[in-house]
Amino acid sequence: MKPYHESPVVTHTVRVVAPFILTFGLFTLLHGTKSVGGGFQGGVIVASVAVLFAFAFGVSQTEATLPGVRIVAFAALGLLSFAAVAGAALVVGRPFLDTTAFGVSPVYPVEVIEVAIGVTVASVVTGLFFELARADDA
Amino acid sequence: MSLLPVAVVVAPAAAVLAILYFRDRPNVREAWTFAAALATLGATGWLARVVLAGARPEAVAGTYVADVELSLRADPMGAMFALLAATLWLVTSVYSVGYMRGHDEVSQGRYFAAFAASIAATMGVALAANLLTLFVCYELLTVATYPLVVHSESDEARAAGRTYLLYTLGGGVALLAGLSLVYVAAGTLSFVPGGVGGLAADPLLARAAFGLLVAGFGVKTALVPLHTWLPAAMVAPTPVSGLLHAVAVVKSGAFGLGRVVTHVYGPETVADLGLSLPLSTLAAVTMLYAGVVALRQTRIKRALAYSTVSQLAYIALGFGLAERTAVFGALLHVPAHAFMKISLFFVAGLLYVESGVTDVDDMDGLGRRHPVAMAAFAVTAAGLAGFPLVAGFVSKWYLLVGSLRADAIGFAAALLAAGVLKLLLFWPMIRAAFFRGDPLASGPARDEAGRTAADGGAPDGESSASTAGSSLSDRAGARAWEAPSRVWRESAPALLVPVVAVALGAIVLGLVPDRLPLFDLATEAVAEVFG
Amino acid sequence: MIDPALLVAVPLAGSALPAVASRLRPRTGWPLALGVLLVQSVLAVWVAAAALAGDPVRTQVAGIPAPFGIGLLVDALSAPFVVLIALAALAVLAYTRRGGPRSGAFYSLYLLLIGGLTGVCVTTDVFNLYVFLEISGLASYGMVAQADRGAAALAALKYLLVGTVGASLYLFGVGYAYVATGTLDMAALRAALPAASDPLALAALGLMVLGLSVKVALFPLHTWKPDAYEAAPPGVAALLAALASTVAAYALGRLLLAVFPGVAEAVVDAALLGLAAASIVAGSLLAYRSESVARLLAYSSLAQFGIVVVGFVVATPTAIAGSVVHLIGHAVMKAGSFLVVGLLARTHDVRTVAEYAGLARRSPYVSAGFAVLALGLIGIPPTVGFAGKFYIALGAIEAGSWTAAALVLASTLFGLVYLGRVLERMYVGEGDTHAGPTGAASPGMYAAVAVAVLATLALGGVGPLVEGWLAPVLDGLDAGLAMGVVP
Amino acid sequence: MLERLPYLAAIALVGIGLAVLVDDEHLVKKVLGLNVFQTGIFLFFVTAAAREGGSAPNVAKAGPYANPLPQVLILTAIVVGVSVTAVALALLVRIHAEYGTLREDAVRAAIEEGRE
Repeated sequence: MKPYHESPVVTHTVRVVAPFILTFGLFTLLHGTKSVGGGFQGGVIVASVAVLFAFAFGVSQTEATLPGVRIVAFAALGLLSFAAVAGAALVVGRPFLDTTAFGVSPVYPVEVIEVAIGVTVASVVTGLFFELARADDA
Repeated sequence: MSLLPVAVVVAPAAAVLAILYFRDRPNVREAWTFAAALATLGATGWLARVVLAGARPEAVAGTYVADVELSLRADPMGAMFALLAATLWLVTSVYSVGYMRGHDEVSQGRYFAAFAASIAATMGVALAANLLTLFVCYELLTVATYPLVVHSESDEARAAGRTYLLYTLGGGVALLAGLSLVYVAAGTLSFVPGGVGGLAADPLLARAAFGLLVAGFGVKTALVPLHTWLPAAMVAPTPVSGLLHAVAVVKSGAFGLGRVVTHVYGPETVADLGLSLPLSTLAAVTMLYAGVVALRQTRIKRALAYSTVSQLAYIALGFGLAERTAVFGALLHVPAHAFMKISLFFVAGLLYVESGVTDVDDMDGLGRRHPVAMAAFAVTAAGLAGFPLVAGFVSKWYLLVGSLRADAIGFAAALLAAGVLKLLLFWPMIRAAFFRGDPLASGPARDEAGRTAADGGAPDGESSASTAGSSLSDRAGARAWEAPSRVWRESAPALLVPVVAVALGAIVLGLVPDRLPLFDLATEAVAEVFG
Repeated sequence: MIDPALLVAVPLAGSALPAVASRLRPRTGWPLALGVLLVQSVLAVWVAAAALAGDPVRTQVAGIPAPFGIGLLVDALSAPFVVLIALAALAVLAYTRRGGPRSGAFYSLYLLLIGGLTGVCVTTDVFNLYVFLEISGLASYGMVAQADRGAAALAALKYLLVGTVGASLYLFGVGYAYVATGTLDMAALRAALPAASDPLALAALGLMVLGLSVKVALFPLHTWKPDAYEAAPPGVAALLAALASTVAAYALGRLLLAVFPGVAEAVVDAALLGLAAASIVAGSLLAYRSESVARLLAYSSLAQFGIVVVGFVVATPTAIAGSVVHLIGHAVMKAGSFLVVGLLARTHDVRTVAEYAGLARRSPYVSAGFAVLALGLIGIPPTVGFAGKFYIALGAIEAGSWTAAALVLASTLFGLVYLGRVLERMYVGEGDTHAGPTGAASPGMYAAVAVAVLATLALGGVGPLVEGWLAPVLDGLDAGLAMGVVP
Repeated sequence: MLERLPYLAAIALVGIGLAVLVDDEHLVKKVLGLNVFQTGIFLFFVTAAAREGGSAPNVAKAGPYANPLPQVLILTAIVVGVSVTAVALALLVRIHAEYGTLREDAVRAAIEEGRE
């Protein structure tokens, strides 16, 4: 492992900026239905936070908090919940992925799907970053 | 839906599995071959009787492709070919056992299995109810006979196998194209005595289809430009050359040609479209060309191969003329030539196993060493040339009368010329065998030949026997030591008995043809087609 | 009735399970994949049975009405392929239990591929087809790279680059189609295209056909296939050889028959016939000259897909039935052949044609299986290889296009040349016959090969069946019905 | 002529992308070429969606909208493009780890040696 010095400038700015990026990511994610944004863009922004932490505090340290199993589990969770929402429409007897099937206005099921996509994208991108980072040291 | 035709095809096919299963236990394996041969003979005999009684048993295995069924139907023509193949299979099995054991060949299990598979495919060709079923069995016949051609696995055999596959599958492709055209033009592929009708509507398409079909079947009938695979395939063991390359494979080509002329196009359509002349000319050219080339051959089997090419052209000519008597002559020539040619091949095989003789000019004095075998050789050779009292004369007579009735004098002359060519081919062999002294046999025939050859020296009389030949005569010599040196004790019974049986068959077919079911079946077939 | 969307959703959702499960408890990837694929097979057969019985199963995803939403349709043309994908996946799965890669991620990719391919078969929206093409593409790039040899990574990259160019060209064609007609639904496209301005429609058709030709690997655009199939693990090569190009060829057929009839027929037909002819000849020639058997089989796919494209270009009902039969038959035979190559590489460590010498004595049963598959690929009756080719040749003759018919028939001889060489070497070559088997092979691997061999023989007579199934759809298409289906 | 310009740009990008993809020996440059090629196609779609004076298709805003459908299609296509590039980069990392170089001819030579 390369000796990793934590230059105070980098660590402090990351520690200050991270929460704002995270909220902005969630904001983009949740406003997908009405305005610019959506699951994919929001997820990528959220993933960028993890990458920032890796730059600031070292890859292996960040990876310790986000082990491979958890990342893949999150990805699977997102995918399965998306499938669950889409399948639920079928259970109710409406065509697959029909967001108007639940009596409530379609915005809510779509929000759930956006979050699911966001989780999946965030975890996949983070996992990809850690995979490539680890491959470099190997 | 009667099971008889199915039984005829399934009996040899089932034998294939049994032979493969018992391939390491020779006696059980041979027992299965004989059982299958007898069963097939019985089934075909019964089939012939039923067909002669007027019935046409049929078996349909469901629509296979483009609403054309995969089906078998026994009509006189098919029953005759099946009966012929079955009888000769039995005789050849006996001979094969003798040949294989005498020559202790490698991988005999594969040999007998492929043999049974080839017979099953031939039965399929004989009893096919439509052109497509015939094509399917025709291709399977190629696949089944390939292992036999490359049996000895030498480079020469491999090359022969490659030519064999390329030619026969190339023919298969032409045949497929032809039958597709026929299907598109006539809407059906099933055989109808006297022709399917509706083919003359579009003459260009019909002629193209006929050309393709003749090319497809011509490959296996070894018509001139497409015949080179047959002499090359002589590298196969002799029983294979005997039954397959004189009877099953090449006859299925000729049989297919007959089916096209009599049951697809019908004699009138062939005449109207003016297709009779080109086919007959092609056959005549093949007869004469092959007859001439046969004279130049040094090895016995290659000479016989070219003589087969020429004899098959007789049949092609008979069908080409599309005249009642000529077609009858052609149909008769199928069994006639089969019996005669197979006995010649058997004798050639016997000479190879017993005395290591493979070349024409090694045949001096063989008459004394193998009197019975050479007598059979002489008789059947005479028959091939058209001598009376042997099968060849009968069919040739009808062919001649037929070509005269079709006022094709040229073709009649070609037939006679071909007969003369056969004479020129066989007479030197017979004279060498009987009338020229055997320099080796100064002392008691068997031991002397054995000892001198054993020490590998090249005594003056023995000219350039091929290396395989000399190592064989060592073995023949070795056996000579054990066997008592009686002169007439010339060869293993398993080889001699089939030779005699087949020669007798040729003679019976020559003397009293009309008593045999083959003759009646041929008459029935012609009556059905020409009305 | 089942919603065909499930056919796509089940494998895609299922693909999440093996990756996670295998990290929690090792070796649970395979059973999960088996479970998902069994469910998929039951669904596929159920939907196909309904579709082939005459009333196609159709739905609009998310309930959005036709011209706007994405429609899914399982009719007589797509039902056989949906079933083929599910069953081929099961057969190859049996092989990969011992034979192929076993990591959880691999089985996730496996299910992703099946989901993507089924999606291509059932969708009626041309852009949705692009997305599914890319999903199955991505999964197959990942699977090719699973082999531990370095060459697999380069082959996967080459496959990725060429495959993505192909899919993007197809997307470019979709763009032109959209600009020309304003819709993406196949039925609406078919109605609007003839009225659209010629250059746009021709550009759309040309680019989409070009893109799919890359995926089908017709001759000049085939360079990715030999490297990918040779470097990939045998199980993956078998699955891709059976399904990847087959589904792309189906999509090409669907476009030519249901979306673009009447649009610049002559130009595109001539071009496609040229591509097909080049594929048949060059594929056979390249196969003849290749040393490794896997590469030989990959090149042979070029020729076989050339024949299928000829069938679709001739477009008479018999020829189309022939193409469908040949696609299915070829998938079965080619998958079986690759499995045999993998099996022999594993048990006797033989890979090139030279090393196959005398193999028939060392492993008689597997060699016999390979012989049947090879005869099928050549096109010897009673195998399914012959049925497909015969129908296409017959259709070509009915349509009077003699060159096409001659080409298809001649391909039998080409097949004999390059496959006969291998068979002759196996049966008549004198290899070191006493070299016993070096590796072990699981019963699952033998079973997969046996299934392929039996299917090659059993499907021989499937011709009339497929012709019967397709008749209503093709008549409907001729009568101008949308997707040949009575609404 | 002016409104034809973006289409020309799109075709140019497609051409450049393919040229780089085919011609360049360095594998990373090939992947870059692939991205340029895909961007060209995306540009074609987006220009097709543009309208004279049209604003972004956002419900909140008024006025004539640009056509939302091609833009949404391109959103999905971009996602596909990103994932393809991710897989390509992962493969590149593995090739680099295995052969130490990213030039295709060098890698191919190494494979040939490996095979003998």
